[in-house]
Amino acid sequence: MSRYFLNIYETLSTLLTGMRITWTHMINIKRDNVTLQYPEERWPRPERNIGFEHENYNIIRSRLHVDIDDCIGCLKCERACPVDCIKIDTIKAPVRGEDIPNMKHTGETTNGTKKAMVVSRFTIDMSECCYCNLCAYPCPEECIFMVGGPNSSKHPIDYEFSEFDRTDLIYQFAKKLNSEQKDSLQTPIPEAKA
Amino acid sequence: MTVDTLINWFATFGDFPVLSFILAVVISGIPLFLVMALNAMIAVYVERKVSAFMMDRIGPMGQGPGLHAGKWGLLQTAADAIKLLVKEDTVPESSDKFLFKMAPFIIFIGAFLGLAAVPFSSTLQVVDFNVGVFYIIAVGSISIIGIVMAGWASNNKWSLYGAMRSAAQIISYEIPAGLSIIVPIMMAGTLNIQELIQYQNGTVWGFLPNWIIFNNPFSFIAFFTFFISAIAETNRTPFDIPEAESELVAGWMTEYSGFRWAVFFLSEYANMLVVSGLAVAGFLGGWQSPIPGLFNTGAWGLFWFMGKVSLLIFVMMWFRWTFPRLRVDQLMHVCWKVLIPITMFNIFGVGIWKLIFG
Amino acid sequence: MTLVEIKSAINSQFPGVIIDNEELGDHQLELNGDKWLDIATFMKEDPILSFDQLECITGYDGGEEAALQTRYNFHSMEHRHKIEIIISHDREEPRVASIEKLWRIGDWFERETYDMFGIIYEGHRDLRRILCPDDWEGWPLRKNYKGQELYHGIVVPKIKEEDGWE
Amino acid sequence: MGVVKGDQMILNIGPQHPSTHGVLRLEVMTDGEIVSQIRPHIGYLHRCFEKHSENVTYEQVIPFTDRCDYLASMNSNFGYVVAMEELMEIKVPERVDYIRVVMGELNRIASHLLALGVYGLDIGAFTPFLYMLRDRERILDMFEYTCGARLLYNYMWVGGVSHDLPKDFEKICIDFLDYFEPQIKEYNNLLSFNKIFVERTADVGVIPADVAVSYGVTGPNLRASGVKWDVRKDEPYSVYDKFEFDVPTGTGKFGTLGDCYDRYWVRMLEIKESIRILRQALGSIPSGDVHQSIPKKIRPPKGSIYRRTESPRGDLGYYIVSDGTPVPFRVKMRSPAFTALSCLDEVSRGWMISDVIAILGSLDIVLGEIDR
Repeated sequence: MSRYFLNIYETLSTLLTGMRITWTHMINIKRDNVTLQYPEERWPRPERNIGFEHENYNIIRSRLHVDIDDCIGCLKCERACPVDCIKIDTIKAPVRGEDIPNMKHTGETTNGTKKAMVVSRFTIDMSECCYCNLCAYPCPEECIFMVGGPNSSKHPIDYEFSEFDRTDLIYQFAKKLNSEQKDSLQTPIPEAKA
Repeated sequence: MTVDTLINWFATFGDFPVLSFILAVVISGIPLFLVMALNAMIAVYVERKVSAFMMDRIGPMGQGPGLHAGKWGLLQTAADAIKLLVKEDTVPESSDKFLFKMAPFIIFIGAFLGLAAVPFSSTLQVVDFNVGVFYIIAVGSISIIGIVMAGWASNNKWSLYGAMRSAAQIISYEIPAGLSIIVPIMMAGTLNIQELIQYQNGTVWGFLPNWIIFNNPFSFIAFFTFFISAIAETNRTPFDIPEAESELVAGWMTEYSGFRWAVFFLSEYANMLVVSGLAVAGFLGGWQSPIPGLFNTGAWGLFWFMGKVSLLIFVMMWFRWTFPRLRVDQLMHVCWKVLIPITMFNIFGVGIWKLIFG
Repeated sequence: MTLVEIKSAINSQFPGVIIDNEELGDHQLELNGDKWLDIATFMKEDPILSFDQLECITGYDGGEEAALQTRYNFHSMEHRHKIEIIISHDREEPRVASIEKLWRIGDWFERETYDMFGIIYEGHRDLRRILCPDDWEGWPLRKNYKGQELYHGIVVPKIKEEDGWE
Repeated sequence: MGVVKGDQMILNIGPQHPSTHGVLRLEVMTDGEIVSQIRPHIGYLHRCFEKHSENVTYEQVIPFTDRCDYLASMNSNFGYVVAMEELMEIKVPERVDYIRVVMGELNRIASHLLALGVYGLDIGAFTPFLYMLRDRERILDMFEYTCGARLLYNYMWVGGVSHDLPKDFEKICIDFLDYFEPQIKEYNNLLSFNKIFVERTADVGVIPADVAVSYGVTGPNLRASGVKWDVRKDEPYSVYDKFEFDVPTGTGKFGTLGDCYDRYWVRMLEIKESIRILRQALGSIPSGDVHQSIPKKIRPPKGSIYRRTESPRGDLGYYIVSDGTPVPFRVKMRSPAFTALSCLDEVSRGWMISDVIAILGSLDIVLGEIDR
């Protein structure tokens, strides 16, 4: 019998404790609120100076971007991609490290590396990308990166890229070459297999 | 402004009893429906905000350019209502179509009829029955038929589970609810709601208003047993097992959409209003002012009544966003082994109390 | 207990079941699969071995030439020792006794290995595919697996497309 | 499923159902509310992890392990890299080990928070879920601050971690722990000690210790049955042997040993232990380069390894077979939720449908890991 009343007492007391907690939260909503009104307010994105000397390693996992002028067509990023969303075609340049003005091809990267290849196609399918960041690490010229964060000087952040069509998420980075321009270069080198 | 007063007023224009009766019913029914719709809209909005605030959220907000949902999301429920009305009304291929379409209206009728006897103020009551309390309790059971119809006609196992659970639950909890409301009836000696409220005039213990809840310890307990049973009858947490969304998807409402579902929703909130109204009338002095003798006239009655009802509805929301849900057998346990003994004891105690203290 | 002790315990009970294989690591033991159910029962119920936990069953396909294998990782909660048992199967008709009744988790692990490698566990009460659909064709994790091209009229995507990227 | 008798009914719970925690289908034989048999159907989320792994290089497997147990990606990574390092016999710098432990424990807290919150949701309490998600969010923020990703990190690499900790990470983390510890009390008052919650979970779905071991149930579910087994303690990997922490086991606090409440409560206690580990680890992270022992090319020697680690759901084992090439020959993941789910049938026979939901929730399954 005492068990019966003890049960009722326990029920009431624990329930009232719970109600007190929700009540305090309700009246202190101004203090406790964690909602952000998304389009108007946004979370601050982490921008930091990471702790080791490779300053340009990126800490943002956002849209991939390629500074195509710096790309030497080494295919390292393509090989590193676990989902094969990067696709690169290269054509051997006639002269290593020389500009080809009619194709807007620059011969040297900003690091001073002489390019041996003309990148005729560099596409990234962001709908397939798994944001693992594995492509950004092996790049010798640091030309493929995820936008924003420490790279915001190179490219503004773009978290909210959305398209109506899936194919619009395939980003083209290489400069457009028409077939004559391609023919004027040498025959395409078959891409290396991973 | 009861139907009776309307009929009497029409009678001054001539003798046409049938027409005047129909007119009186329609004239008083339309505001009642508006009350129902308005109640649902406000209650949904408040429920959203209350739940959000309790969870450290802020709920629907309409900011920025354009009119998303009004300032502070005030238009959210209106937008929802429009959405529900223009939504496709899906009827499952293998359902019993007639019953499926009928069920929402039966539930609606139950809630609507109950609302007719709710005393919003000393004059603002559609029908003032001489057995008003009994009537509300009785009419409240109509919705079970609708629920079982809905669950059966949907031809869906989840719906069937929900309906069966709901029927068992509502029928069981009517007993403690009825036994609890007997306490004020015993004390006032009447089944008429207005007389019941009139009985609660004046003061008790010197300073408290003479509401039945404050009258004696038994009636104090009776209020809580009634309120708990009332929550169970309206299928709200912690007794929301008929529509337990983590178990039964949506219970007996699983197959409903659009307008029919909106009717369910409307009825649910109307039911909350009815049971809270009965609790207020029976225990909390109805439209009587909490300060005896002050602000007790005219529109104040409506204000006090709605204020008390809103308080009870808020407590129901508070429960919902704090508590987990009971299991079916525990629900029955609470009803048959806890509430009914207590209410029985209460009736006995009130009888003794009346005998001793008058 | 070390591997040597476990080995000698099994060997004394079932002489000749242990297959010597130099390539194996220091926690692995290759057994002949003929008496597997008896050995497993012994391993579970012997108070000295007392392998009460079946950690993992891994199917293994060594390639066209090599055999199919089932690898069992056992662990004893009581004695805190572990062992890996390897049993090789015939490639054409891979069959081995089921240990599902001894370790209940063997039920699902064996179903999974059956699903992926087509190894049939004799005596399993409910040997169905578990991860793939019931009417899937082929054994996906075998090295010579060729995926079906159509499944109920749906084109099955290739695992890694050769040059179809466009 | 056998013959359906006259008063029995087969109920399909899922694949689309609010509380199957993913795309799980349960074929439930019921007699009224009473469940007599359950047949789980899994595989709706099968993404061929093991087949994929045989076609990508060793480092490219890591993003896929993220997606297996997506609620504890750090721990998924952790298990894989620990197995790989053991196979390749790499000794990682101590700083890396410490960072991994910090990340793993933070993710354990995050995962348990979600498990507990969703469990409340299964029982019908909505509010604790949002409180716990609110605090989990702060952990995810810390992960974002560290590695840029919030859910799928690809943070731990074979031989190191992808990024060093931010300079002020320790302070942020300690701040979070100081904020978080009092919250546990609030959760307890709001949910754990709530009488309705206790009634719903205590004595329900008891897994006796021998059944748990036989079914290969591990992690908090096994410890709730009273078996003191924790890979962190019993087969220490990384630097777990340097920290002082208890292994909480079930005690039958409100009911029987090994019931749903114990499984819930062990997780709550584990959060506290994780905080303890974190406080010790954060205070003593040695300095160093986190990249120095990352191999240029990952080519493990021929051989195989089975290594298990303690993920929030239990023993996460990786069986890796290498043939000396940069591509794994075979990767098998022994997922803890897979084994936990397999005992659902036996445990929930004779209980009600509501209890099946409670038992399923208490097992804390992640379908991504079960189906792989």
